[in-house]
Amino acid sequence: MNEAGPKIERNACLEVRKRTKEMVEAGARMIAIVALEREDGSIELIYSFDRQPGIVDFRFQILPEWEVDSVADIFTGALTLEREVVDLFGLKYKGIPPGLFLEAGKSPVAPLRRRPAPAKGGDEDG
Amino acid sequence: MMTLESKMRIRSPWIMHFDTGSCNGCDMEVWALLTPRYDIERFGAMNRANPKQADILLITGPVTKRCEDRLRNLYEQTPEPKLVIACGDCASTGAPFHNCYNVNGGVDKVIPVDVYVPGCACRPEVLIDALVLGLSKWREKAAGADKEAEG
Amino acid sequence: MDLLAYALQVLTVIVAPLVVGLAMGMDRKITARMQNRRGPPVLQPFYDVGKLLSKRPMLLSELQATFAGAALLFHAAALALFVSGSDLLVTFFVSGTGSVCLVMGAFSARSPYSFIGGQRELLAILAYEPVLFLVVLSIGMRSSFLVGDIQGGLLHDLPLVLLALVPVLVVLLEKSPFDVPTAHQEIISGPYVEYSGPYLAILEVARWFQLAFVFGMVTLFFWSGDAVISIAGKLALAFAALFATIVIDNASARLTRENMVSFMLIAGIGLVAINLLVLFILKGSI
Amino acid sequence: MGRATTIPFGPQHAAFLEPLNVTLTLEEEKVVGAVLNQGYNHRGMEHALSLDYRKSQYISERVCGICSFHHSTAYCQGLESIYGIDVPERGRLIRTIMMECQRLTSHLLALGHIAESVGYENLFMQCFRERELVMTLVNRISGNRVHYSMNVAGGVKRDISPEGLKDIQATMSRLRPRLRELHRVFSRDRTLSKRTKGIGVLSNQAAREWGNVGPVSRASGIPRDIRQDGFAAYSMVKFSPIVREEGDCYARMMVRMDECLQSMDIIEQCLPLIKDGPVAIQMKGHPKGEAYSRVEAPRGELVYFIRANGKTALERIKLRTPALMNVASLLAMLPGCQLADVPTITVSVDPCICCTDR
Repeated sequence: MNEAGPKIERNACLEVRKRTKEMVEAGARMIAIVALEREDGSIELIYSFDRQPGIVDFRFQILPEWEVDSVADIFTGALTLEREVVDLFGLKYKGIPPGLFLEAGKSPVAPLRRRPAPAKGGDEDG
Repeated sequence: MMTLESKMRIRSPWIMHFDTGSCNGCDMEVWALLTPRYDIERFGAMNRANPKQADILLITGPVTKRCEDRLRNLYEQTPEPKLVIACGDCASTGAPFHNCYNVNGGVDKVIPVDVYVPGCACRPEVLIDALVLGLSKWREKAAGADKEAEG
Repeated sequence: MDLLAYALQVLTVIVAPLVVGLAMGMDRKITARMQNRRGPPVLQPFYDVGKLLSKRPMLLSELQATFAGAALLFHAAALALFVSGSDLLVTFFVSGTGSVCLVMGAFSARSPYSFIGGQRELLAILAYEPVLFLVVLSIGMRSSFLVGDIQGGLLHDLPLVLLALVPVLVVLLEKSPFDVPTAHQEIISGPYVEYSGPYLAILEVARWFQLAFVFGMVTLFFWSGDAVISIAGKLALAFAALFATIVIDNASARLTRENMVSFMLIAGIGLVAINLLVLFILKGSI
Repeated sequence: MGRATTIPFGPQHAAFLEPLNVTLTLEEEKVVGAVLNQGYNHRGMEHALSLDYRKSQYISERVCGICSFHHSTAYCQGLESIYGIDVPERGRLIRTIMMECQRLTSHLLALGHIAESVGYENLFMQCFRERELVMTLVNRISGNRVHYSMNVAGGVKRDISPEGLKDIQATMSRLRPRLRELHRVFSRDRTLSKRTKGIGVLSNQAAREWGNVGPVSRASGIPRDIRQDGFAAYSMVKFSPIVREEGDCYARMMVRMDECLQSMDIIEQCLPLIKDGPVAIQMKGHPKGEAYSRVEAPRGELVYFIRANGKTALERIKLRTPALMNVASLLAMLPGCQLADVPTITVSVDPCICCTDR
């Protein structure tokens, strides 16, 4: 396990489509999108694929307010997986609406985030 | 006073089952009640799956936030006299899920409950026992409601 | 008409639906036994109706209650006409009106499930009423349209017509494969879905009257000079028909609307036609 | 008519055991559009599981009551691979037996559910009658009907006595003729096949795109069964995945029926392999590291991703349940079917909503 994790890169949000495409074309089946919040408040995303005989994945690290490209048109089943991340981590996915699991107004927002997103000066909403 | 009416009432409890976020363990046991080994049709119970025609609501699960309104709605649609049975630990107190962020922690946080059934998952035998207990409570409740109507 | 016969008829109109209620209880018991269960007590349908009457009424619209009452009235009238020995055709049409009232009640509720249930019930009526009509017609042609005048010979001459009544009963008793209008797992209970409490009880009793009329038609097929044998035979025949539907129910899944309509029309009309044709060839007249 | 009506199917509905809402757009009775609304069962299990790794075995069973043992096995396997230890053979065999018992109960539930959804009451009752045999068997072995509580990281905490093994063998011998009879009914009954054959077809291509798993994917001709990877004791037994090509409700139903018979075979193969020995080994220290863990639950591939950082709280635990993928693919099957087929199609993917929503 890499302690430092991948570098926080803006490009990763766009590259995800290319890498998913490579995987799917190689005959892999997406099994999960794991999101987790790291100590520094950035989000690590792990896209796992079943490419026999084992699991392969690619991972990258982003800031929570960045918008990630959706891969639902490359692999249809990814839609639910992405909606799940949107709900549980409050991430933004291009064209993916929230509300798969959480009831607006009643459930906590982004419940799996350890702490509210660190204040980022004035560039965030409001 | 045991009127003919209340005699018939306790012989014909129609149930409606609603899962409000349980792990399915209790739900399976509720279904097992309908099947040959436990067969609650012996007591005249029928699964109507329709709140308007139900007498007894069997509620499983700790009531998730999204189910909350739906449960209240179902309860309101059920005509009086009615009975609510909270099946299993999580429906009674939310126990196994007490640390979860999206649950209300028990059916009684949302609607009044008449009978609590222990067990995780609750066994069918206990459910039958709860049903019978519920029917005797129902008799009292119905008698009370009748008195109210007269008074 | 002397008073005794009159009193007997009134008594029959009251007792017949109760017998049907008992038969429903037996039906549930036998079904349960076939499914390796113990089943409810035989008097269960009466407990259910009694309980429903004691529930607090809840209605979506006034019309619902009106149509429920109308259905009861028409079905009861049909049975009364039948028992008093009047024209079978008139009885048939009055009973049909009662069924249409149920559909209207379903439509008046303004709920999607009830609406679909009403549509399906209408389709079921279109499927079984022609068969029932042909049965009435062949009974009438063979013997008499006046119920009071029908005397024997029907079972012997029209066995396939009696057989054609079995699928009709399957629809009316809401049993698979043709319980399409009330499909529990699809539209919960179709036209009944928005009814509750006393109004559901009214509909249930209306159904008993309707079934009493249809079972009454089954009993017409048996007749004997001896009153005791006659009544015993009639009951046995009705019970055999009920048992047949129970067996069918327990050995089949629910079919679709299209299957129901095509089966009822082809099999029902076919059976009646074959019977009449054979009868015509053998006897030279219908 | 041509006028479209919208009807809500669920969350409380006669055909569904669990709260799933399918909003259907109907033209007459033809389904022209379907929207799935989930989340009625979302409790937040991933959060609860990550609080304390020592208690998570208990909670992992409560994710789903139908495949509870598979969940706890997946969780324990994950921890074991973080610790880097091998479970003793006896423990692995006991896990395999219990998992197959649970597969039997789950598949019989699913089959009964399908029969119920087409109004075949009698068959539903028969399925549940045979299911009770297995339920009482696991009750005798583990003391519980639903949550067996037999798993622990490192093995199992409850051994099966020699009498228990005999009991399993006896139950399997009793069950086999009954399941054969059920198999005969499910495969040959005419009204049932009329309602399931050619209904809700999921093509091989679509199954790959939606990432379907388990019996649903195998009914669409994808020969993938995680048990072949040989977790627990599956490397010690012989079996081959059951695959059908049609991809309709009938195929999904029959795959489950055949898998029931297969499960009994696997159990009977495991029984003579059990030798005396420890059932579990102790683990020391807090876990540190990350692992994927996969098991073949009754509904398909169940994935646990665990990352631990040497504290009692896990850094992240992620569940990808099989039903999540399968339920989503309903959107590919529902449009174009009749209203009457909606319950059958929905039930035929075995929608375990407590797994889907967690």
